[in-house]
Amino acid sequence: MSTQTMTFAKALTAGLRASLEADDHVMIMGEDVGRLGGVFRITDGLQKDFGEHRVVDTPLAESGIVGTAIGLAMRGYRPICEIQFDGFVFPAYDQITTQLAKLHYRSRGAIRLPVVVRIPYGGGIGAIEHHSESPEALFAHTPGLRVVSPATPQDAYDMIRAAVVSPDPVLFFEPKGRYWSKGEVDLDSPVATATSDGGTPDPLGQARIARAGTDVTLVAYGPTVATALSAADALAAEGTSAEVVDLRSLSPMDVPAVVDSVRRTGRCVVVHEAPTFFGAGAELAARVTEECFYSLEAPVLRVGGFHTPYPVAKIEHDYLPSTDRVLDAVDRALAH
Amino acid sequence: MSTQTMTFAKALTAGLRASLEADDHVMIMGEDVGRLGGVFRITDGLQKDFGEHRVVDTPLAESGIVGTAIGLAMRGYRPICEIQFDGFVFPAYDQITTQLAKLHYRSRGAIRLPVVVRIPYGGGIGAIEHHSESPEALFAHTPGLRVVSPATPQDAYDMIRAAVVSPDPVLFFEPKGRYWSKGEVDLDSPVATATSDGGTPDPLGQARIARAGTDVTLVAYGPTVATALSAADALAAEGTSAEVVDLRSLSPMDVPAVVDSVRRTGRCVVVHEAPTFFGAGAELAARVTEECFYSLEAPVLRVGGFHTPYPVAKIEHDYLPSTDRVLDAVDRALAH
Amino acid sequence: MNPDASQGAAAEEDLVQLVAPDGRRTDGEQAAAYRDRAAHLGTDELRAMYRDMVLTRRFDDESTALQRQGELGLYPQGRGQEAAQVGSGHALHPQDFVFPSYREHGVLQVRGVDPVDRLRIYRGTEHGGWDPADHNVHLNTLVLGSQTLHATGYALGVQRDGLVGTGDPQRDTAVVTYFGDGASSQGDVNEALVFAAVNNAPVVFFCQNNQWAISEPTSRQTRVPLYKRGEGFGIPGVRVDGNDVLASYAVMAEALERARTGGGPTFVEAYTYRMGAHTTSDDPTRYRERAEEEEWALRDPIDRLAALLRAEDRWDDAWAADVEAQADSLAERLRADLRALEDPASTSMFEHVYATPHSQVEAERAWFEAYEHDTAQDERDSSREAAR
Amino acid sequence: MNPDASQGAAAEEDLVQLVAPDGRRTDGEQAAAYRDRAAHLGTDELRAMYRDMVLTRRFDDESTALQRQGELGLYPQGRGQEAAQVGSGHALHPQDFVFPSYREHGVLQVRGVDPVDRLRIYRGTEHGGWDPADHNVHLNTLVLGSQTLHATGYALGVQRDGLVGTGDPQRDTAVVTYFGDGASSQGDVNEALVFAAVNNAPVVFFCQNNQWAISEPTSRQTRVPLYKRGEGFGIPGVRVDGNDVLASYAVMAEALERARTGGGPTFVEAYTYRMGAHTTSDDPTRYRERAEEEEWALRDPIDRLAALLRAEDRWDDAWAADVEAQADSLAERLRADLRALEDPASTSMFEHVYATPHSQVEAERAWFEAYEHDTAQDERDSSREAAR
Ligand SMILES: Cc1ncc(C[n+]2csc(CCOP(=O)(O)OP(=O)(O)O)c2C)c(N)n1
Ligand SMILES: Cc1ncc(C[n+]2csc(CCOP(=O)(O)OP(=O)(O)O)c2C)c(N)n1
Ligand SMILES: [Mg+2]
Ligand SMILES: [Mg+2]
Repeated sequence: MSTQTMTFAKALTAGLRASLEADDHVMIMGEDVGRLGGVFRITDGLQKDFGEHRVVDTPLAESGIVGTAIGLAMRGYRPICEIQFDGFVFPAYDQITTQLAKLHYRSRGAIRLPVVVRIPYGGGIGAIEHHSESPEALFAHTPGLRVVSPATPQDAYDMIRAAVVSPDPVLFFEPKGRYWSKGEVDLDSPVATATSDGGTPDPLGQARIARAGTDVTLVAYGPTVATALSAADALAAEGTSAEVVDLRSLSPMDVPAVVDSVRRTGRCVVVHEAPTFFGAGAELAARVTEECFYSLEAPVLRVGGFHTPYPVAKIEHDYLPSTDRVLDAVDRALAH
Repeated sequence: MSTQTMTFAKALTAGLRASLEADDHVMIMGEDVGRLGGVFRITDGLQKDFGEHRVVDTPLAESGIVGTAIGLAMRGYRPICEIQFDGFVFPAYDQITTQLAKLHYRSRGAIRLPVVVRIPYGGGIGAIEHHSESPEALFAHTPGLRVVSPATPQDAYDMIRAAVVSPDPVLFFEPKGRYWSKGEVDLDSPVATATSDGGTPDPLGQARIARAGTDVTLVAYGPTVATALSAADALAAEGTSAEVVDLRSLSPMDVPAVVDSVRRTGRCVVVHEAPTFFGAGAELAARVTEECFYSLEAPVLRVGGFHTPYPVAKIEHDYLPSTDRVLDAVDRALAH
Repeated sequence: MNPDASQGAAAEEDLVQLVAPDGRRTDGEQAAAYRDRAAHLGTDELRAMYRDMVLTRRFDDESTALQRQGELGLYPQGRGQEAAQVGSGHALHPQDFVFPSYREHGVLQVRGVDPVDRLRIYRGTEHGGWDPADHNVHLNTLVLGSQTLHATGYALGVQRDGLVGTGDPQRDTAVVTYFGDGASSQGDVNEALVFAAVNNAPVVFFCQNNQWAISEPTSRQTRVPLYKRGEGFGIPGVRVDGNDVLASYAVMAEALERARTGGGPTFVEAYTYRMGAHTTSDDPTRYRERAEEEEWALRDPIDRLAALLRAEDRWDDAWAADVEAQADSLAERLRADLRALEDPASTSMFEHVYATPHSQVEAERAWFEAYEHDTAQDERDSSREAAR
Repeated sequence: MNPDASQGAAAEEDLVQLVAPDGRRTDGEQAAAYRDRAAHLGTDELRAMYRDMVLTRRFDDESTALQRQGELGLYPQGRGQEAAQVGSGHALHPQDFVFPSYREHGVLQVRGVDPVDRLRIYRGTEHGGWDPADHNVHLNTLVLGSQTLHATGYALGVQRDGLVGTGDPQRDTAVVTYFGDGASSQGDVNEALVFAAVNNAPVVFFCQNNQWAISEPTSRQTRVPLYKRGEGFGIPGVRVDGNDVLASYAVMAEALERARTGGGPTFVEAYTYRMGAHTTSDDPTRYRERAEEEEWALRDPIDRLAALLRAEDRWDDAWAADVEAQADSLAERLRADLRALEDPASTSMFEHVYATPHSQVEAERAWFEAYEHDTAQDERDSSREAAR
């Protein structure tokens, strides 16, 4: 087992490299993914090693990127599209929503579109407008798309490879604020492939218990898993045992895993960076309440962004869900 | 008081006409809105009466329609954009989400964008793909937009006029399946204007009690208000008194009105055509549960579309929330 | 007749035409370069085109009638555009791939897509209707212009597969995408031009300018002839008389060959006319003049090819009668088979949302099946029934 | 030096240039039509342009330094593009309206936008920075190409206001939008060309082709010179030497006059070079050659104007020293005022989301204020503090 300590970013690069190696039809396309290696260097070195043919600098047009990726996929390729920042996925929104999500359905299964759309997302990096947003809920509502977000280097490595082999389109949200965080990565871990007969569990649809606990369930994904874990640390020191569930996938959402936890703890706080209004936490709260109605000691509480555009960098840390705000919510849940 | 019986569609036309009459800077722009009067004839006769200058047939490009409307609004105009069908709003999604929604914030109030985007939405009309969708949640999650949907001819007339005078951008979702339904419309009703000092209630943000009741609260908006009312009729015959709340607006959402009702009834079912997964009902359920935790006898239940693309016409009635499905949910709520 | 006078003038000037409306072959300079492309077409080929045009029109008329009878929810007529579609379709090789919009009944006819399959979408039983791999024809795309990017991407795939410029006509592959004058304004179409040009993709942009986008004349989309659109992207353009099946064939044959041999994309504007309504839901009397329709009726593409066949002694009454008979039986089969189409099962709505299991879909499907089952068994009291 | 050889050749051929890199006025045919446009510019005007270019560059250098010192989160340098921006900016009338992208520091300089205001966005204290009405300059737009549609819409508004072709130079109004070679590929830019052309809108599309879109050379966006892009939409195009301030002025003056007098839109490609990195976060050594940068350094726009001034005896050392002094004081003021900028209050994030009250925002703001208040008061135990 070749386990190494590496950054989240490098784990992604390793996952992309492994995907390019495993299948000739895998290709990377996007703005500046070639010589530059992308503005975050996630594709660093890949064009050099795999050629301009496999790692393609495209014109600056996101609809064009996703739209041509659909055509390439119809011809048997497996394009991995890089969107430069969260706020720049919207020119491609029509292609993603009306075409990428629906062609498998429209063709009654005749067309498969194994397209991955990688989107660095989330805030906390001191950036200007459009560079810190969390638009995942705007995709999870659309049937036909899988929407996932890894939280650890190991998951970055495993989930990107699983996304590439998935026959379904995957919106792959990368918590850019975690790119430089480090962790152990087993580079020999198997590629999780979904089977279409429903026999094996869906690798892009299963939550992970990031920390076991008994008094309250904290649910998070992507960048806020770290926030939830830090809150759990603080709570542990106070004698409160928090379980942390890393959702990993928003569509599908592993509700049974959360329900199982909440049935034990009786309390649930969900944390994400996106505005809570119409956000993923709403879906989770609605579902958990429906299925744990008699075990809940308090309503499911949501900690997230506010109903404002992502604010200027100087005050973004007041906008983002912090450890303190999670603790505040836990206090409120426990007070019930 | 000049009250007339008219269709929902005609009430909208009357509201647009009144808006064009009231302010020279109001204009209508979109595909086929001129001589044809729009594919649903909502702008019927308006170009003839107000001229090609006020009612403008644009090139076939939705991003261009909304993008140029933003520029026109910056120059002092009040454009009302017509999107031909729900499924064709997505090419304009970037302009709506990154520009229309954010320019007021970006400019710290210096720029106001009184743009209305009219979107006929919803199903049940036997149409082909992209012509029956309910994408409202994909807009309500974005701060800076108001998202509303009238359910009656009177509201169609009142809300379109209020939307036009609103200094904020309004996504105006028209339940196309109700276009031919009739109702009384008071054409002398005053235009509800929002005041910026917060003193008067927000006319585009207040729910309406469509029917009073005591045993269960049914929440709906747009096309499903009629469904909820028909369920209430059936329940009444069985001795169950249902209150029906017509939300009218999704952003903002009049949560206090629903909370007030649910505190009295103890049960709540929310009904919309959009898929429930990440839909408006999730937000409503999360909020109502949070605020009515101790008055709820049952979890808030959702009746809506499924997590599938809008299906083919031959089976759309199995997809759409029906009276029966609402009754089923009420049964489940009452069984708790 | 085009509301924009300047375009009308240009139309006549720049138009590639091989057969005049009276059926005689033209001899102008303009078309000289294309004449050779059609020179090899003998009686059999010309008759095959005629047949496809007649069958396409019969399909059109029959579908319109079926819609009136309530058998279809909607139908977009192709009348008037048969030459543009059948001519361009005949220039395709089997390995070429087509990305249509929604009005290309003539192309589907040429490619062999089953007539009933073509109507499933309008009957409301399917969103698609056929397997694209069967005839190398993608499904209809209703979001205007989106398919031009798919076609460009597919062409980039063909290029990567090494199937451009091999010199083997059985292998070299081109892609064509059809779209309308209205769709040309969409950002996607222009991005497709960018991607195609920069990569020299083997794709033909075939724009049918039928003068109208529902109620909007082409002058609302452009102020210069549309065939020029590609030039600023580095894509050569040509305007062909879309009511002339030979010219449509020849121009398309050249564009496809350029694509297959590595010469890159071409923008073809087929100048034609939508003789019918936009769809069966449309009412063209609200926005266009009868006189315009009548003038274009004189340029009917089927009449023109018939005139050519007669003028060149390629016509044969027995053969023509057989074509009519084929049309009759197509119509008959269409009526019967369409009516026989079964409605999909309600649970089919949950199928193919994803290629792999998705818990949300599965949970909802399970709920729905149980609900359907219960409802079927349920004996509700009459008051509740009444309210439904 | 452009990676696409064909473009490099075309670049030289089609380029409107009034002043050669050595400072001498050109006398070629190519530019004859534009020479008159710049003929009236006397020493005062030329010196004013020089001053604006020097101040723009000093602003650029100082901002870059401030970013290195941690006073700015990011800064996109304009070095090398001063002539294109200052020249075109000087052709504007006060009533004209500008829609910039994000690198138009020279245009903002000419329009009088306060230097500190220009940096608020990069300091992270505002998303905008100024009131567009103050100088008829819209805020930066970061979503590539979006602003071209806003500009077109604004121009349609100007047209509706009756402020085109009145014959009164004080009232006739034009709109200009700036965007880059990379942005030209966006659907929005092409839709803007459609809307502008069809409506004959008084708008100038000013595309600064600085050879690079971050790491991608212009050949990744187009295979023909960009100034041709508008032609297929019916919009005339011109390629100007963007390192020649006189040519940039003259070409823009003509385009603006066409717009103001009802002649419709123009597409200007200013052929120039981004001498710096894309932004302070970028590392151009990863994707371009030092030799290329050095070659372009020989065409420095400020040097060129200085050479012209000297060659024509319009230079004066005392005046030049004064310009330097002005640059020094601009830099000094920038440093001081920028550092003095206060951070916004955290609650300001809730302001201006809507122009009218919105219950969601109000509820969250109320919650946040109470939370902030409580947190401030709170004495938590140390273990919890430690974990934060
Ligand atoms: C993005 C989008 N916007 C609007 C529509 C509605 N619509 C369907 S067909 C049509 C007119 C298209 O005109 P054209 O491209 O000229 O093709 P034609 O119908 O004439 O064949 C419109 C506006 C659509 N299908 N897609
Ligand atoms: C829609 C969109 N996609 C991607 C980006 C990220 N991005 C910012 S600047 C840039 C390059 C722009 O190049 P160009 O238009 O030539 O302008 P330049 O930076 O050279 O001035 C990119 C890709 C963006 N801002 N907007
Ligand atoms: Mg058309
Ligand atoms: Mg550039």
